[in-house]
Amino acid sequence: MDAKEMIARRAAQELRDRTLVNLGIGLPTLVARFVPPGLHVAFQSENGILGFGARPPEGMEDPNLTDAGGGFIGAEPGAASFDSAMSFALIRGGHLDMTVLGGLQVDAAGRLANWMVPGQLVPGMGGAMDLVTGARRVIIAMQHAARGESKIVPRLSLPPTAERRVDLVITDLAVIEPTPDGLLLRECAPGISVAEIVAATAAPLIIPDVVPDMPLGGGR
Amino acid sequence: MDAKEMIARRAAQELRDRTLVNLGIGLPTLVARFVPPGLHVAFQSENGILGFGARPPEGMEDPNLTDAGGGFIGAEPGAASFDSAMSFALIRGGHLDMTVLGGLQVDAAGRLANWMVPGQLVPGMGGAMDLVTGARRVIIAMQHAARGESKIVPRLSLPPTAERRVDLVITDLAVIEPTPDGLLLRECAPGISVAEIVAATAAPLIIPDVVPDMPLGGGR
Amino acid sequence: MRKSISAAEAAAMIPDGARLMIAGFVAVGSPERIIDALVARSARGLTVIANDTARPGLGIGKLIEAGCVARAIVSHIGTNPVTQRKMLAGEVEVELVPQGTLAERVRAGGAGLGGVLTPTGLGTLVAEGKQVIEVEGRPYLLEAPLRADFALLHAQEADHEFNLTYRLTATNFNPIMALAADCVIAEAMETVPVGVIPPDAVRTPGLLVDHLLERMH
Amino acid sequence: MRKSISAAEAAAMIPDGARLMIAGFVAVGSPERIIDALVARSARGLTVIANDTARPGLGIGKLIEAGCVARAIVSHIGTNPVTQRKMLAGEVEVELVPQGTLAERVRAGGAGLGGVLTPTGLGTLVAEGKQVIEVEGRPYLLEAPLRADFALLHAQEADHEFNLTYRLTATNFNPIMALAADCVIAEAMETVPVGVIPPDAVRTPGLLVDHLLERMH
Repeated sequence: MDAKEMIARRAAQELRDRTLVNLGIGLPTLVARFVPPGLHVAFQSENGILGFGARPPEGMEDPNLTDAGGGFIGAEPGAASFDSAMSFALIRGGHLDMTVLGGLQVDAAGRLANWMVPGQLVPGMGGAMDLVTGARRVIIAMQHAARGESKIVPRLSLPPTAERRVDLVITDLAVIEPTPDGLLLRECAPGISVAEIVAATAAPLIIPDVVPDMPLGGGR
Repeated sequence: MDAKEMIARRAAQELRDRTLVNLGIGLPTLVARFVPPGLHVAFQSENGILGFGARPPEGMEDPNLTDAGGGFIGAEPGAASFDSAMSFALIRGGHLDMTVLGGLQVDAAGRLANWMVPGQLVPGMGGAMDLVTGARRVIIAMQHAARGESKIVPRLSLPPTAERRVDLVITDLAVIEPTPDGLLLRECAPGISVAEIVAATAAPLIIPDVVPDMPLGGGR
Repeated sequence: MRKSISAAEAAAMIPDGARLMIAGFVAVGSPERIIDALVARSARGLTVIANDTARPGLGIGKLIEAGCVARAIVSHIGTNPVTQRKMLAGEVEVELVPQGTLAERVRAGGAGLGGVLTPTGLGTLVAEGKQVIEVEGRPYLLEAPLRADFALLHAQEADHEFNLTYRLTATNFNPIMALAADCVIAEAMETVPVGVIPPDAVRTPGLLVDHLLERMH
Repeated sequence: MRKSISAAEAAAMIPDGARLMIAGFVAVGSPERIIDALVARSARGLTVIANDTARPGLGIGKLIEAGCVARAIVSHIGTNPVTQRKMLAGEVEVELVPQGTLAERVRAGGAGLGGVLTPTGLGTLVAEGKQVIEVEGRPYLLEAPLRADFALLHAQEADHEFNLTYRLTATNFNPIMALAADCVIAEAMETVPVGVIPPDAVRTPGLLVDHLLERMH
């Protein structure tokens, strides 16, 4: 299992039955592959559909049915489509139970940066600012480090995406819960020690007495 | 021809081809009966339809297709229905070419009062405040006097419907255009003299040299 | 597939004193079965947010007559003389809101917006006590968002995942109220299998609807 | 029945320097024929208000590559490296707006509202220089409405009175942009007789649409 799959599998454990969930572009999109059996989760794509399904077989795609990255998707029975104003009314209005987003940095206050690196990379925020502001739970799914540097930092050096404290950070090394008191280490990735996580993390961590291993669900 | 029909006929002369028009409850509703031949006018009803048509024959009504007063209507080919937010986006957003509304008072500044008589009659403004604020042209169709008192007054004694100066006032005696300089007498009802109009009007009128008779269009 | 409830069960969920949004326009598009059940259980002290109070014997008019309503936030009461009488007698408190402002306040409540900036109502009684905000040199009235404990909706079709469609002028406030309440209860003319309503025809996604009334027999 | 126009006629109406809203989401639901005609006539100095700048060779990406665009007001440019390069080179000015805020600003522009009060963007670069308004004790960012000279739309069906429908995720910004421009030009996949589209399926009433492109042959 590679790091991305592990992160996606762990994030999928946060899904709950009969909830409305938005998955960001990139790694978070993988989460849809690992929905625990028996759960009915409706995935929203901010370009205007709720209840979308897997990419149809070659030749059966509809050019009018894509995800927020422009990739082809299908529609589950009972899907609903709508315009961008309604899509963000759902997001901003608190109707979204959860969003899983990628991150560039999360800091000790639980703030997220994920939309620009000044002077270098300016993709734009797309729907991320609304998602972080409006979703009931915000889960960040990302690598623990980039180019050898911890992405979990004492204080954001990149522009924040929102004021709000995110709810959970899932990386290839750990699961960390931002709390009012700081970053709480909740779980270790399989085979990773608490000491290794602390060493790889630039921000201070609160370490409980017991830190269990990440649950990753059953296999496909 | 009774006074109401005359007012409605005269108001219908203000209709223009390919325009979107809202008719208020009561007298203004009659205007739809006198659309000049050859004109294509789309009537909007603020409860959520554009392009509505005459009341269907007995037994062919649809309980889901009514005007803003709850009366049965039909739908012309090409009609469109929508929710209340969209309906008032059309009205407030300046997409309505014209509205014809009833009035309790119009004053020398061209301001309208038509939604309440404090302590006596408080029907509420319904859509009137939005219509007067947002429609490109606001035409008031009303009796010149009520219980012997002029409804065209120097200054509103009733609560105003909006700040905006209305564009035209059509009564059973006259057509009056509120201008930045005051109320301009534009037309006399058939058989009514300028002197009679001045006598029946509490507000000062600007009287041009020539005041023609109201055009009332052809027959039905 | 989700389980539907009876009108009486719906009415039992709604406590006295609750704040309700009720869709409909002079009762067209109003949930008559839920309303009847509220009258039957003698609900008291309700606040009703709606376009109007319909007519005596019809829609919200039934709640007014039965004494269920303490307060109405509506755009007009012109079609219901009972409401006018009860208002003048001090039995029902009425807050009048311009219809377009009402629609936007409900929409803002459902969309997570902090309020509405509208030119409607400037220079009128509606502006009293409210903030005027200038944007690009023009004044607008700041109107607060509206939310409710319950939204009571009337749909044309519902599927068993509670996706809803509406019909013609029975649409009115239904789609926007569906987002603006903590608990959304709908009744529908027809119940159809999941997948029968095409995605583009769904006006209210089923995940917004908490309860659907059983189909009529 | 109204007369439709060619894509070249549409492009000729749009002067250099015009401010355009262009619907679409990574080019899905974008009016490719009008865009091609703008590229063909070498339009210059356009301001484009859109969700994104699509990809090179696709939708608004074609306008960027051809040097038609001076300024883009969009929610992201992550799918188009050409836009990123031109932005860093100072050839295209880019104003980034959160997607939900962009949708509401367009909607406000079309609905006659004075602006948008949103929590999105508070405490970020987006809030710089903007007013924060408190409503019921909570802060919101005041975002101004957006309007344009032209809105360019892509519909699924149009009838000969220019009523429009949209399909699935090709809907996106089309219905809201239809209200927010002085001149609305649409292209459609199919043109159908008046009356074929049921009133409840019409998403943009034809009276909002100034011009429709001739059907493709």
